[in-house]
Parts: sequence; C-alpha cells; structure tokens
Amino acid sequence: MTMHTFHTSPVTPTEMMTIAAARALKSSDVCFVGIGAPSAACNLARLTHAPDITLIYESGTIGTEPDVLPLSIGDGDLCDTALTTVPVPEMFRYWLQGGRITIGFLGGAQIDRFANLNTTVVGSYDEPKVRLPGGGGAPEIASNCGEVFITMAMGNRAFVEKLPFITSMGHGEGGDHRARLGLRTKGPTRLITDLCVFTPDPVTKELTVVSLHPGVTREQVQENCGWPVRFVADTSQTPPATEEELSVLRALHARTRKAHGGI
Amino acid sequence: MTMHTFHTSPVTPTEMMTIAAARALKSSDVCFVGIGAPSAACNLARLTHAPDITLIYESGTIGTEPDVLPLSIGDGDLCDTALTTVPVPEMFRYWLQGGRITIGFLGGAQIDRFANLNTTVVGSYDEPKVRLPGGGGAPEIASNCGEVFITMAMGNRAFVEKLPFITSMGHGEGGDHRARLGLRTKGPTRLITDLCVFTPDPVTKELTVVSLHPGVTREQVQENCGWPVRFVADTSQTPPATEEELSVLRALHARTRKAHGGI
Amino acid sequence: MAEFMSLKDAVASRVRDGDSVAMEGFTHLIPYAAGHEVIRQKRRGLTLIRMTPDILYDQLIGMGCADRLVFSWGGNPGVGSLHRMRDAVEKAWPHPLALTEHSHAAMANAYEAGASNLPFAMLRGYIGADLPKVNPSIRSVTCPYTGEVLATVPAIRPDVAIIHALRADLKGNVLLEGITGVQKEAVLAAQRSIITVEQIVEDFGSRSPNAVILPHWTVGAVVAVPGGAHPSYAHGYYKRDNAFYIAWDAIARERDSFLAWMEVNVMQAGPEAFAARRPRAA
Amino acid sequence: MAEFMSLKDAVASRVRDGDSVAMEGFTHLIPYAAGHEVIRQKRRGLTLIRMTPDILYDQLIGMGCADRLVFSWGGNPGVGSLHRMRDAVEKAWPHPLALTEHSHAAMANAYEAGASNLPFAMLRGYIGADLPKVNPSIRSVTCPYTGEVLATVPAIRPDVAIIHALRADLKGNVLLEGITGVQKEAVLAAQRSIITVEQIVEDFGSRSPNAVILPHWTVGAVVAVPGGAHPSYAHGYYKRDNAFYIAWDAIARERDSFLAWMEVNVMQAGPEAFAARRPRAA
Repeated sequence: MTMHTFHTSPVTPTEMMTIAAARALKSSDVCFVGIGAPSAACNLARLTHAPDITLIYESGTIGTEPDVLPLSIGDGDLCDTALTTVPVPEMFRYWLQGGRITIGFLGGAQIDRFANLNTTVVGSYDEPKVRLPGGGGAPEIASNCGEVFITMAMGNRAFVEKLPFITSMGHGEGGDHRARLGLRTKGPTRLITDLCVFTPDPVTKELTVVSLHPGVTREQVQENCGWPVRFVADTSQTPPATEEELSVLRALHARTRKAHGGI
Repeated sequence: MTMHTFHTSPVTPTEMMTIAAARALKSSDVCFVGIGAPSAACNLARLTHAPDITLIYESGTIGTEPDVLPLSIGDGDLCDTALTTVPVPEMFRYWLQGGRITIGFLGGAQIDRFANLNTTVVGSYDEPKVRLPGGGGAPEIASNCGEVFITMAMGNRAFVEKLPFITSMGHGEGGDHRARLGLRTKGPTRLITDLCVFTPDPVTKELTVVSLHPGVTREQVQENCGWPVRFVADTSQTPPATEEELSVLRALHARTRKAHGGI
Repeated sequence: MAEFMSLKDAVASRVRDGDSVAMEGFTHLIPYAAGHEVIRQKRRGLTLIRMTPDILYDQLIGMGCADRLVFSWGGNPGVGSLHRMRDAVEKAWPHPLALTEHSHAAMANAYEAGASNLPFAMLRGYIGADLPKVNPSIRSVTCPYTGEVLATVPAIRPDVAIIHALRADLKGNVLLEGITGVQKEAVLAAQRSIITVEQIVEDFGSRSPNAVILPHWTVGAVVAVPGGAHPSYAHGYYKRDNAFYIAWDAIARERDSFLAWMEVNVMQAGPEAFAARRPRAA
Repeated sequence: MAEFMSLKDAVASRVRDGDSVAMEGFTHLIPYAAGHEVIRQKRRGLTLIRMTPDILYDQLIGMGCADRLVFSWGGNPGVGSLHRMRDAVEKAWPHPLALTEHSHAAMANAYEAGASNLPFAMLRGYIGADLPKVNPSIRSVTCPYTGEVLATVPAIRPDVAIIHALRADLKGNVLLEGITGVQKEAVLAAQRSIITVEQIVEDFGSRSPNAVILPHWTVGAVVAVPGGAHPSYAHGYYKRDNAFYIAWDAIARERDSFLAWMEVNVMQAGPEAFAARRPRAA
C-alpha cells in the first residue's frame, strides 16, 4: 500500500529519510545510536519491523527501549528502560572498542563523497567561521563498529567537495584506504538522505546513488550535492512509506513533542 | 593489667603476634588485608581500638566488617557486610594502583633481612623443591600501598639469609633501593612476629628488633632467625596482651571455628 | 576525607583561580548548583574539563571564568549550538577561550587512567581523523607483542572534581545510581573534590551489593543541595527539564539576554533556589 | 548469541582438546559443575587460565586435562597447598605441567585488556620482583609524556570462558551479583563461552539500574545447574562450604585417595548431583 491512499498529510522528505533509514536495520543488530536523525530511525525500526534490535547510547545505556525520542543521549527514559547501564569508560572500552557493536548509526554536519564526516569546524580549526560541537563518540564509532550507517539531509553546504576537517573517517581517500590504516571494519556501507540512498562503490568506495525516493529526480539529487553524483545504472525507486511506518513515526514524534514541552 | 591476672589460659606466642600486629593499626587506616595472620590482626584491631578502620580484601570488598574470620579472601560474609563490592580489575586499578590504600598487611612463607618476601618457590623456579602458592596481590601491594606491615611466625626456614625467589620487594638490597627503582611508597615499616617486633633501620633498612614480647629473650629471637639479628640499643618490652585483647581474639577464633565447621 | 559544609564554603575552600576543574555528569547529575557558586565567587583563569560541555559550561564561559576548555562534544543536546561557547571561540567574547579537544573514547580513557594512577591512557582510536593534527597531546605507543601502534592521551588529573550525586550517608559515603558517566573516575583522579547531593541520609539501607559508592575517605566537601542538578536530572528524584534546555537557546543567543538572565538567576540567587526549580518527581 | 542446552552438549560443543580455557569466579561462583563435565569428557592438552586456581583446578590437573597453567595464586585458601598441582609441578604426575605465572594485578589487567580488545595491558607493577625473570611475557612500554617505564602483559583472550552466574532470563541475558571477580571480563574476552546459572527466570524483575548483566548477544551456551558452584557459593542461594575446602586437603594429599574420590564424585556423577550438595541457603 502506498502513501497516496493515506487520509493523513503526505510523507515529508525528512519522514521519508527516517523511514528509509529505519529499514536498513534488523532485529539481530546491536546498534550504537547517534543522537538526532539516527535516534529517530533506530527507534522507528524497533517499533516496527525490528522489535528485538539492541539499541545502545554512549551514555552507557544498553538494550534501551525509550517510549519517546530522547532529547539528549542520556535522558532518564533511556536508563529506566535499559537492560543495564554501565559507566562511560566501560562503554567505550568493553563495548565499542571491544568490537561488539554491529552497526554504528551516525549523522553529521558535512560529508564528502567517501563518507568522511565533519562535525568539528567550518573554516580553519584555529580561526573557525563556525565552531561545531565536535566529534563526541564519532571517531571511534566510525572505526570500531562492524559497519556504519549515515543519515543526513542533502544540501550544497552539507554535501561538499572537500571537508575543512575530517572528524570521523569514512573511506578516507577511497579504495583500500581503511585497510591500509589497519582497519578491519567495513566503515560506511549506507547513506540515507531525504532524497535518496547511497552505497559506496565496491572498488572506489565513492558514494553512489542506488535508489531515489518516490518523486525524486536525479537532477534534484545533483542540485543538492557539492560533487558530481554517480548513480548506478539501474537506479531503483525507494519503496514508498507504508501507512504503518508513517503512523508509527508520527505517533512517536507526537509523544516526543509532548514529553519535551515542545521541540 | 597483665596476662598473669587472667582466669583463662596464658597468651600463646601466636596470639601475642596477632595482638601486637593489631596494635599497629589505626581507625583512620585504609588497609588492604592479606589472608591468614594479617586478616586476624586487622579484624582484631577493628573489634578493639580501631572500630572505624576500613578493611579491603582483593576480592573487591571495600569497608567490610565480617563477624568471623574469612577462610578465603572472598567469603560471602565479606561481601554481605561491605560498603560496596567492586570488580577485581577495578580493585587493582582504581584502588590499589590508584594509591588510595594507606596500609598493606602481608604474610609470607619466607622473609630476608630487608623484608623482601617469598611465597613462590623453595629451590629453583624451574625445578622447585616446594612449589608455594605464588604472589597473588603481594607484588603490587608491596609497591603501591603507602606502607606495608608484615606478620609472620619466626623460624630458621622462614627467616632466611637469602631468598630463593623475591615474590614481593621490601627494601630490596637495603638503603635507598626502593627510591632508585622510582618507588615513592615507604615499603615495609613494621614486622610483627610471635617473638618480637622489627622495624627497618632508618638508613640501611635492615630489619632491627625494637621490642621483645613478654618473656622472650634476644637469644630466642636469634635461634629462630637465619641471619645475625640486630637489636636497637634500648630494646623495649612489647606491652603484654590486655584481657580485652585476648578475650576478643579468642571469641573471634571461636566464632570462626564454629562457622567453618572446624579449622 | 568527607567534610560537610555549605556550598559557599566548599567552593571558597576547594576552587582557586587558575585551577583545572572537572564538573562531570553525563547528561544525568550535572552539578549546576555548584557551578553557579563558582560563577558567583568569580573564579577566573580556570581550565574547564568536561566530556560534554552543555548549558552549565556555556554559563561559566559566558561569565568569563574559563581560559581553556578540555572537551569532546560541546553543544546543547538535541537543540543546537552553545552560543556563549561559540562567541568565545569565534569572537573571543568575553575573552579568548583555548581548546584542547578529544574524542569521547579518549577522554573516558583519560579519566580512567587518572583514577588508575597511570600517566597515560591508550586506545584503538583517532584512526584517519584530523584531531591528532590539531591536538599535540595525542601521541602513540607500540605494542611490545604485536607491533600495533595505539593512540595515547595523557591521564586527566584535575585539581578539582565537582559532581552531583543522589545521596550521602552520615559518614560522608556517596551513592550514585543510573547513568554514572565518568563521575567516579573524575573524583578518584582529582586532587580535591566537591560533591553536592539530593539528600543526606542516616544510612543507605538495603541496596545492591555492587552499588556505585564513593567511600567517605575518597571525597572532599559534601553539600546537600536538593534540586542541585536542575535542569539536568537526578534518577528517582526529578526528570530532565528538557523544556528549559530548549528555552536556553533563545536566552543565550544574545550577550545582553544572557547577562540579564545570569544576573537574576545566578548572581542574585543561591543554592536554595534549586529546590523550587525541580520539575515533577521522576 | 545465547543458546540453552544441556551441560554435556555445552562442553561437547564449546571445549576442544588443546583449547585455552578460563574458568573464573573469585572464590564466589566458581563453575565446579562445568569443570567436572570437562573432566568427564576427558579433554586433554588444555591451557587452564585462572587467577586463583583452587580445588577445581587441582581436580582438572590431577585428572590430566592440563598441559599449562596460567595463574597468579594457586592454593586452597586458608587451608594450604593444592597437592595435585604440586605433584604435577614437582613430580610431573600425571604428566608435566608448564606454568605461566603473573601477579593478581597483572592478570586482572590482562583480562580487562582482553575485554577491551586491546593487545596488551600496562600497570605500575612487578617493581623489584623476580617474576619478570621467569616469565618472558612480562615486558614494558615507556610513557610518551613522562618517560616512565610501565610493566606490560599480553591481553588474555581465551578460546573458551566458563563461569557460573546467579540467573539467566528467557532471552539468555545473564545476571551476576556480589563478588563478580573477573567473570564479565573473561566472557567478553573469550571466543566462546559456557555459563551455568542457579536458575532461569522469566524476567529479572526490579533490580539496580547498574546491575552486572551480560546481554544475551555476548554469551554462548547457557545451562541451569542449581548448586553448580559447590563447594564455592552463590550469593543469596547458598554459602561457601568451607568444611569441604578443609576436608579436601586429606582427600587430595595422596594420588590413590584423590583418584578414588574423583571416580565416585565426578566420573560416576553428573550435574544433577550438585543440587543436593548445597549447604543451607545463605
């Protein structure tokens, strides 16, 4: 069933992004959840097709099942619904570095064609035009998780030809760069945006569009990307949002707005 | 009041050793407790003049107040009466190596004149005459605690001219050996035996008798020691066991025998 | 050794100009009341250490207490930028703020090394990242068995650690529960400490044998400040005031509105004001 | 991923001749029932790893399962020597036993490094001690900031970790409480694991938010064996059987009395026998 039959307002690009991102997750995944868009996608997956997924937040909460989306990575609801909560040094030592996380789910302020991310500065580090929050857990999430999913809305200031600062490594300069640095993890294997889904080229590791969201054209994708976008020959259409996906996501956001006193 | 007025059997040398050892501890001490004789002395101190002493066992139990002497360093009573119990890696990292222990209380199978201890082997390491239990926590207790107390019964096979193996360092070759190895802790400052009390010479660090237990002669001490014993000029007499010390110690041992089904 | 005293005396006796100060609490149990007292007492030249600087550090930086910030993620979680921190870094207002920047993994390990009395921490980290190019304190060691090169960071040993905990007992033992972050490590790594608590109880009573407890002989000043973590939260006492975190964005955006808010709510207020700020009990 | 099965199948599928096997439990929760199953299935050539080898390892060594022992203290706590371990080391009966010997601090750090996926652990240790002269795996690194030299040991990464815990839930999550030793680290550091528990419950119910739990996706075979830690103990279930630890000294002193006891109590018995061995509830 497609969105056209809904008696509700049509799916927004941001909703489509979250829904497409959620579909990438399985019930058997152990997922290290970044805040923001990744958190919405991970919890939508848990509330729909992946009820047994293990969600981990860097605050130390393991196997958490929040009823609303946390505003921070350490909201009380995360601890109250977790299997257990461990100290932060243990989280980074035994759990992330320990190699027990199958999926790291990241967002970012800027990304390049090899899925390297910048959340540190725009401009020079010493005299930044914009000082961003910094890396947090991202540098080691990117290197220690089995693979990495990224979700970001497209735009020319976010999808850039060259990053001013590499906060966390994706595929570096492409090709076997990760392997040359001794990394045995896969790195970014999927980028879900508000317009389409990218996966890295098997050889060059350059991000390549594999599916376009319903109603999105190749031109729109290129207009919102700072590098010449590559598409696979047989680019498919992302399956439309189902009524269940959309209604569960909207209910989650409604509960969240209510709980946080209006964000 | 001296032991001669007791209506009970006279104090044994082992009891005198435990009582003299207990007197070395203060209520403000944080003490890492070795099993056996040290455990008896530490708990006697807690039950008499040092009620607020913090006792720590390497099993992770912090601030424990056992009703009977534990047979092992991890008896349930230690955990049940502790302020809290931490994992063993944390015990050795945050608490012992962390430098938070004021007194390490050790026993041993063999000791030399510089208070180095052997609990590893008699004979050669590769072809031992007697294989002893090994070091356990002792090597790092000896280097990381503010100071170290040792309690052992004297005898020619225990107090030896040369150790076959140094399990834990006392004052090494004497003098400033500890400082030369970069150690900032005091090392052994007191050795309490069944016959007398030794402290290291301020300069040479050789163990020197400072007090003889009631009724003990210098000759007896020498007969039970494998090296020529040094005595301070004004060797004093160890104050006799008080009625309270002896009655509390004997009650503790009685409770312990009952609890462990006869040791 | 635990000493019970007023928050004013605790900060006056434990925090000096120029100190390195770690106010920790990973979203949960952030020591706002104690941080506000540091602002009221006008400490200057501080090196502020914290994995996740949020509103409290925005306030300390905006009021001119800090010369340097040691951190791994600085923002208003789920809301946006810390406008005062950005103003200091981008426009040197009220004065320049130097940065020592790490990843979370590196800082968590650095606190752990400090608590363990090790001079440094090692991790499988920073691979392919640019931070080592701008932070010279990120170095490496080689494994003596495999030859692998691992990243290192110096242990964090603050002059003062400041945390907010749930309860203290009459001896000064301190209990934490829930998201405990790096607070225990920060206190064990520091030379001095200030610990505010929701309440002081006669005895902790029945609890897990593995409860997270700082013994009285490992802590410094202990102060009861009910609500002292607001707008952060205290497990079992009150929830995180997410509405305030959202409202802060507008308050802190302009220098004037920030200064006006601080004057009324911090400079003219005291720790006793926090009890009334608690949202409904958790 | 947790799999419920019989103890026989767990050992048959998880423990192979020549494996390195860590059976941990620091006085508390020693996995006797699982160790006895390893003896019954006649595993050979094992490298046995354990900080405090006690009666269980005396039994495995005396029955010829082990070629090497990695340890830091080997004795019958508060009673005396392990006669079978001594017989193997001193007289090569039933065959030679090689030793890799550490201090407790080094082994605890080595397990912690294994759980942390680090190739080695560092500590301020072994200063002035002779062990580094007889254990070539004890090496050093130099601090890149202070120049201090620290002792190192290789991380412990056993082929198999075997522990006894209090409870598992229906998903296979495992709960420990009380003296937890290095069991969590051993399981996280190992390639495979066997976990025996006092009982399997539908749900852990109310507990500390910081309860010591191994998630179901970190464990291997899970087996309910009530009393499976006897003569060690299980917090809240039964006490340590100190009388048996004392009695063991006479049983193990001579080869014949040892073999006779093992035949009756291990070779001819099974895990179901442990329930009856529990002393009165703790």
